[in-house]
Amino acid sequence: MTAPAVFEAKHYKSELKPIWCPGCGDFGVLQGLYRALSAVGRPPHEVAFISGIGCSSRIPGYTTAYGFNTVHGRSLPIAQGVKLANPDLLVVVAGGDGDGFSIGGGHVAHAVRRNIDLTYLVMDNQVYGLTKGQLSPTSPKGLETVTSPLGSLEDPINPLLYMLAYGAGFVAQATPADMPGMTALIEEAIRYPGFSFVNIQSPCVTFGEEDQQLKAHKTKMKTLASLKHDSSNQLAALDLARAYGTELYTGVFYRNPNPPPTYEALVKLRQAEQSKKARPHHQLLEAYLQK
Amino acid sequence: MTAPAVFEAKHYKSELKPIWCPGCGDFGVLQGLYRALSAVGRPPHEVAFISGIGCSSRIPGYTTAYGFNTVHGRSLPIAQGVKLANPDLLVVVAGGDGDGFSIGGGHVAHAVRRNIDLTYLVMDNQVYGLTKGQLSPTSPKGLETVTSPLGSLEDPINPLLYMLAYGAGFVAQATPADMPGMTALIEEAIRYPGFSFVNIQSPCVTFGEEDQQLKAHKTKMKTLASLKHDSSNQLAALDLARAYGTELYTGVFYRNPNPPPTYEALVKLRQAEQSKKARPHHQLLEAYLQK
Amino acid sequence: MLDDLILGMAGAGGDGVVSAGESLLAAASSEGYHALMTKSFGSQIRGGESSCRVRLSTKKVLNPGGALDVVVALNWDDFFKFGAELPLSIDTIFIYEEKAGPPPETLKARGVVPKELIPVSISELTKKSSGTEKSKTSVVLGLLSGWFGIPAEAISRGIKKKFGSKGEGLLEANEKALAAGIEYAKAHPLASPHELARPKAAPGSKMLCDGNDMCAAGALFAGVKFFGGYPITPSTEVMQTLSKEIWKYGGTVLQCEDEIAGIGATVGASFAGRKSMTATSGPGMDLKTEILGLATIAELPLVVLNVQRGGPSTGLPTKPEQADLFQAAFSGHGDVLRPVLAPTDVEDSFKTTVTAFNIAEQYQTPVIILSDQEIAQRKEALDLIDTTKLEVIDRRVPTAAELADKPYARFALTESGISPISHPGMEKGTYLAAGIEHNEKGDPTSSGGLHAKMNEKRFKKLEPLKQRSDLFELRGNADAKLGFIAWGSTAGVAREAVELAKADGHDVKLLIPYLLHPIAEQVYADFFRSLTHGLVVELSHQGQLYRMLRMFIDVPKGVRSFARSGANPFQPRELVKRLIELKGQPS
Amino acid sequence: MLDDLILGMAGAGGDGVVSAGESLLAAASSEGYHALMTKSFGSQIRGGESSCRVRLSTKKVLNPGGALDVVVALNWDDFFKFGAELPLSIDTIFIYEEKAGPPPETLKARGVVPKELIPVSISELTKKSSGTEKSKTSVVLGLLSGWFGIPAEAISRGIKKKFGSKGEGLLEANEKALAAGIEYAKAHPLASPHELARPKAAPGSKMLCDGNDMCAAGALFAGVKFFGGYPITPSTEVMQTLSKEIWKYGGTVLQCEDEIAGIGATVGASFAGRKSMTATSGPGMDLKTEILGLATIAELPLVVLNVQRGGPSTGLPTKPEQADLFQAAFSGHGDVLRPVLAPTDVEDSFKTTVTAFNIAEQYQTPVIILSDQEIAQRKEALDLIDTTKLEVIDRRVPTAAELADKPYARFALTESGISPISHPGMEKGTYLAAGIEHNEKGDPTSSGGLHAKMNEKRFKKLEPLKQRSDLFELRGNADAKLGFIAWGSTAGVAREAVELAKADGHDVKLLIPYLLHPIAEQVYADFFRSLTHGLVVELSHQGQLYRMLRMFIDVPKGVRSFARSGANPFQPRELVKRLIELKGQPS
Ligand SMILES: Cc1ncc(C[n+]2csc(CCOP(=O)(O)OP(=O)(O)O)c2C)c(N)n1
Ligand SMILES: Cc1ncc(C[n+]2csc(CCOP(=O)(O)OP(=O)(O)O)c2C)c(N)n1
Ligand code: SF4
Ligand code: SF4
Ligand SMILES: [Mg+2]
Ligand SMILES: [Mg+2]
Repeated sequence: MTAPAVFEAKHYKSELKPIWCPGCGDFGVLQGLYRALSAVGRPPHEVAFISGIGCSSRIPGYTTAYGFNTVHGRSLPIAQGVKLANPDLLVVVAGGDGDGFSIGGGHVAHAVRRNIDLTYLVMDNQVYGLTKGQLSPTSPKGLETVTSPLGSLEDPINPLLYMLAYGAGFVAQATPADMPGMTALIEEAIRYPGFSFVNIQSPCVTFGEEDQQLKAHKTKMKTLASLKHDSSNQLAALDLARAYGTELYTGVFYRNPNPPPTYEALVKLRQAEQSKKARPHHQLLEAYLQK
Repeated sequence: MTAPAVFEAKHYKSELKPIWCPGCGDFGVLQGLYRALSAVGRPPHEVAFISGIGCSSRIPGYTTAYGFNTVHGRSLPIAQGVKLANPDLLVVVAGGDGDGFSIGGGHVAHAVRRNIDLTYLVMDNQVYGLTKGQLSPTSPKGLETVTSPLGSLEDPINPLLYMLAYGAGFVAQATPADMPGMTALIEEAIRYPGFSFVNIQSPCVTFGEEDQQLKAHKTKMKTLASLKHDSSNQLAALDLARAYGTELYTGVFYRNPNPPPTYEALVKLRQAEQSKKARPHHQLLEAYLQK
Repeated sequence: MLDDLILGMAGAGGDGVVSAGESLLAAASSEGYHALMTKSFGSQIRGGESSCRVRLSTKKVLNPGGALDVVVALNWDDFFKFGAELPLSIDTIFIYEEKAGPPPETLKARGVVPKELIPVSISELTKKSSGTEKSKTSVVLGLLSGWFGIPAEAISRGIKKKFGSKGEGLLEANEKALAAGIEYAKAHPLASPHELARPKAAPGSKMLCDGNDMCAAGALFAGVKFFGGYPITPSTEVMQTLSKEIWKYGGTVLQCEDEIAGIGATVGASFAGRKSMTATSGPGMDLKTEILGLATIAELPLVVLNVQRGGPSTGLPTKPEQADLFQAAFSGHGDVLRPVLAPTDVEDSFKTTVTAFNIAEQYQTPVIILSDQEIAQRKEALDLIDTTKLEVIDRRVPTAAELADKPYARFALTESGISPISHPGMEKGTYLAAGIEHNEKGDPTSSGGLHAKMNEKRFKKLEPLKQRSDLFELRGNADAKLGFIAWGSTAGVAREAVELAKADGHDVKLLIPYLLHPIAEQVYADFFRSLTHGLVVELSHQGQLYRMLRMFIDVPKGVRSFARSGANPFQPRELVKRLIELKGQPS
Repeated sequence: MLDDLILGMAGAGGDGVVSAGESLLAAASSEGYHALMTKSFGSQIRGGESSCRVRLSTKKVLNPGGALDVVVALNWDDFFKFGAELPLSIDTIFIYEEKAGPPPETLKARGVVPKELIPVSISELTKKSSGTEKSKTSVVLGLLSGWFGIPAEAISRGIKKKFGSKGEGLLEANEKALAAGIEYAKAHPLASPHELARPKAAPGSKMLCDGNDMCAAGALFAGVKFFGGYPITPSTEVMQTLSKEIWKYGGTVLQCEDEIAGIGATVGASFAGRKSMTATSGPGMDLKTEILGLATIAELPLVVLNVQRGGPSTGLPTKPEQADLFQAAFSGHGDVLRPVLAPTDVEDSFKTTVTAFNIAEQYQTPVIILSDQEIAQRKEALDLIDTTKLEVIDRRVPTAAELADKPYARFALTESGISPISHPGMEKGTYLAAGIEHNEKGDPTSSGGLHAKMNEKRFKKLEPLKQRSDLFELRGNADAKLGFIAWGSTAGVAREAVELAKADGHDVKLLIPYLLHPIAEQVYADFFRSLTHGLVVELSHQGQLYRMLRMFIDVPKGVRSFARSGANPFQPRELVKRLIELKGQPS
């Protein structure tokens, strides 16, 4: 059996049955991802799909790609190692708002500034799903959860604004309530030659708030296109991003119109240049001989 | 001997002799800090001074305050514990660009969004001083250091932009090249009722670049006042902050004109309200009795 | 008449078997029975299969028990997903939904021939009696009441409490369903009667709680003022409880961005003079390692609760294991002696937590509590714990006179190794705390000589712990030639094993350490003295306590490790069997 | 004529004593001497006091040596700051700057009566001969050449290399200063001549390198393609070297934001099929704990170098200690068996690193290398290491045929416990790697049964390591009744102790483990067989290897721990003394 020349969405679907709650937003994200991958067309074995821990982080197992369901919060550093070790791979990173912005928050700025060609999908549900409903860093202030029975006392973070402040070249937001829109954004993010980020509002039906469910999304969402937003304007993007938590904008906030070379491209140049200086294997140590 | 009613700068100076290189910018920061503390006037034993690890993080030991020279990158979480445990203390946090933005980078957004009344001073010298001259997250792209002998391949972070994106209520930049200016900014930061941040360009004379020394600062620096910047305008602050690494602006980028209540203020309210429900010590377990 | 009954139930997500188990627990315990319940869920986040086990007894319940006496299966697929968690024997009675058909052949393949198969058309009975299918579990409770003698009034009281507020209709439906179940049972008596004997204790109000509840309560009792943590199964409930309660007592909970920040904030609060705590599980413990070392060298009191789950890495997040002992004792670089305690059940989770705070404060050290998923999440009906004799120890703060006397030396090299500790806010008490090695004052040093002295101090101050025989439980005849050592949730199994052995005519003793580290050499040596054969029983592949004992004590040849990986609890019977087998071997 | 000479120098920051030491090392070794140098700095970042020790010998140098034969002090304040690092004896000759005056009285208080006090007006001599004070160290080198017979031509060659490019004037000044020093020495002969014997080896080019150099070189030799790390003393030089070199061989270094990211990226690169490594020291090891566990359960090859410094916490960041063995072996939750190796000197840092990669790749496991500050940063003059016989092992990847055959089971339960490992890019090799427990395919499981099997697999695959007697060094008579066990930098001290003991007529053997974990039980048992008395020598308060041996082997009563805190290296003499004392006691 040879691999099909064209990969359809179903070729990215594995046999493992998702353990998500019926109705979880992540089902939609998974569908959109299958489609986006098929649109991009890389064979599954050339895709490395890296995640942390959380309901959303289960996603690699549901694809036929190489998957690595790592530890909580460390998907980005691990993915960077994968990509630098083999820049020919398509590397997708995914996880939740807790995984990415709480315990993993320290890695984001550095992944962004290195500009390694990764696509980072966050399934932002404003709650900790897997551990059953605690506060997440995107939970609105005052929210009552099992860890904030009297209401949270702190402001949420703003992932869109952060990513822009970090200098990310591609920043978008999507919801599975708009499947074609989300699919197109994931595809565009994958195709962007550099670090790209899509914040996906993926509702938690079990622990999430009423107004953050798919139904609410459908009425609430506004496409940035409809606002005539110019996605090459970083300052305008910063301004719009400030509405995170109030407005549900979908689409591309910012796309660097002149993507700089990726980190791995610079690495390749350096390797090519330096390889001339390589010593034969058994003469490595001669470098230390007294001159 | 009773404590002096008025605390002069010298009362904050300890007997420990700084181990910094002669000419290190941190000497100036320390002087400015003594003066700012004396202007604020809290007795040393009511000040808790928390730092991480690095040349700059040695600073608490040189004061007569309670000092905690913790581990690399964790000064902010530790300081939050100190302040929440005893909100009556004046808590100052200090450290380097590596300590705060590299290994400790994941804690910053959360310290900011909680809005605990801490003053965070970063001695930004664009290099790892204590470990002898490696790349720091604020090192300019292309910089040659011992860990980037062929030039760094990544963009620096922008601490001013981050802090603003994180929603900090007080964001300023200073240099010991302007001692009165820096001292006044530290004092203002301490007095700000909430999380405040001062990025201090504190040159490393041993491993730093020529154009980042005090002499260069003197010619390069522009006060935000001279630019007629309105420090209550967050968007203008974001815009100006984008020049980090190019321009040396000093002064207050942003000061929230309406500081919200601090986290610890909310905690106090909650404690007062809930204390009514306290059970007597030996009846604690009755809460679990079957009803 | 039985003194002990172990029930297991399994069903789909919506079936409510866990809630039925809770009702049973509450009802039985209010009647004076001792009771214990564990629950288990499939990997699905919601709507997946669920199960529970309830053990009812006229005597104190020591552990969840072995093979089930009675099974209630609402469908077989879900039932069999639980495998080892719902163990069967040839004595198990099967009650099952008739629609589901008889148990599949696989049962026979496993060597289980059900003692009695009792199909009941539960759904139909429910619909007929109550007009809805929703009160299925009340029928089940009725059946159990009828067949096993669990007082119906108590169950009925529970139903009233549960559904009373949810509207007349629902309450009535459930009461009818309960009655129908009881009636059915009466009309179809069991071939082999299994009625529970009347409880020995009088009916009355019991504490219904799990181990995590008792750790949280213990912390409050000890005076915790700060908790910094990050959610992780199976410890999160401790943070959740404190998030509700701590404010009442002038404290704060901070949900931190990660476990490092969690212990960081906790250390900060301790530095500021307050009793503080964090709780987590294995992966979180890993992350806390660096700051644990900071607390050791800065000599700051701190309680760290690790509710163990299966490892390594993410491992088996919802299952118990006892494989974090090496980590508790030996993680972190440098020479460190860090006290480690372990409760063995729900009740002593309370006292162990108080002890942990006492040791932390008295000796200015981080203390690790090793609980595990089973203890932490199993629910028990307990008599109210008498706290009036429990001591609470606070750290030794320098007096104003001491501070006035001479310059304060935070790390003074005292006889005991303990130096009075000041905190911010205390006049004349200022000092520099640090992770770097220091002299007596706290100033940084790179001197090997001072380092050696400070290492000695930090070890010496904990020496008295090795004499704490009160942190051990000895059962059985002190001169017995056979013995067990067991800790944590396994201790409850060993307690029952000792009784079984006795009933079988074997003289077996048992040593249960609540203090796992430092190793109290003398206590073990005394225990070993009479032994020819013994087993150190642990739920871990390596048998970590056994290895640790060897490090510090000469363990007799006849004392062996009996260890296996987690999520597969020991049974009292097998402990006895293994020990008697061992006895046959030369020691 | 001496076979061995130990020199110590100390001065202020600008004095250049370290650079002088390096010149001496280079000069002597190019003449055929064996040579070793350590350096030490005050706590000040720059401009503080600095010192070095140089040991020159006609035989292989095994360690930095004990008390100094010769001291060169440019001022006494700085000199005495180094305390134990520049140990003195009654045989020490003191050369010092005349201006500084005679050594202070404190010396006598320490019981040291200098053998010979030689004030030299070094600054004046310098100014007079060269016209500047900058060439002070060349005068010192001249003095040492004149008095101790270190060939002047070699020093002069070194001076040419060093100053040749810095302009005529400087070169000339230094040459004049050198000549003046030599002349002065000739004109003022020592009371007790201390001339070095001519070297036995022919002059020639040696490798000048330290342990960190050799770890980096070993990694390159083994084929490292990815290094992810974060700076920390005393390991940073490994990253620094690779940052220069790795690109030549198609690899990448990533300076990460912290140690977690460092090991994270490294694990990622390994998952992607490349040989990868990270390096750090104690605090960084703590942070890497969680992801080490991930690598264990996901069975990913990985080399982690820990250059030990004094702990706990920040501890003594620039001093050696051997107190991270417990951490290396036991940190992390769950049941884990993680191989630990330790080099004993600069030369075998190279081979040990290659071995670490081989074990990591062959057994699909993280491997820890425990170096320490002394080995890592001491400079040695070595003969070129012959690498032609060194094997390099790559991981076992499934063949295309194997993958075509049947669905790929990444974690197949094989006889050896090793399952062929694919990586992204390989067709039909896709699988899910995870930190969660899994079945043979890699799918998540919460089954206790599978967990037990996988634990067994992960332990079983490493069993063959226990047979690796090639990872031990045995010195001395195999039947000796007395013996040492020593590892890491302490091994070099023990090697010399064995020789000293022999010279004293004692029959003493020595076992040096390069493999510290798993404990190779048979190797130790064989070693113990003939022993009546022995010492396990370690630079740590607890004596961690001794305790670990007890865990797995019955250590004879006569074998004791000889352990003390770091930053205070053992001396060969004291090892012999202690062993002989022990011999007097009943075993
Ligand atoms: C080190 C560590 N800390 C904590 C956990 C427990 N944990 C698992 S997932 C999770 C948070 C999940 O939230 P999120 O990332 O938002 O994902 P979601 O489940 O909402 O998709 C937590 C706290 C863990 N597995 N590891
Ligand atoms: C966990 C850990 N990692 C690494 C180090 C080593 N280290 C100490 S300070 C430092 C960086 C110092 O840079 P910065 O924070 O900018 O402070 P500076 O010295 O420049 O003032 C590093 C990498 C450490 N002490 N602990
Ligand atoms: S808990 Fe929430 S996020 Fe997790 S599977 Fe269920 S719905 Fe989805
Ligand atoms: S190394 Fe740089 S930062 Fe450190 S003390 Fe010296 S000048 Fe200051
Ligand atoms: Mg979430
Ligand atoms: Mg810096």
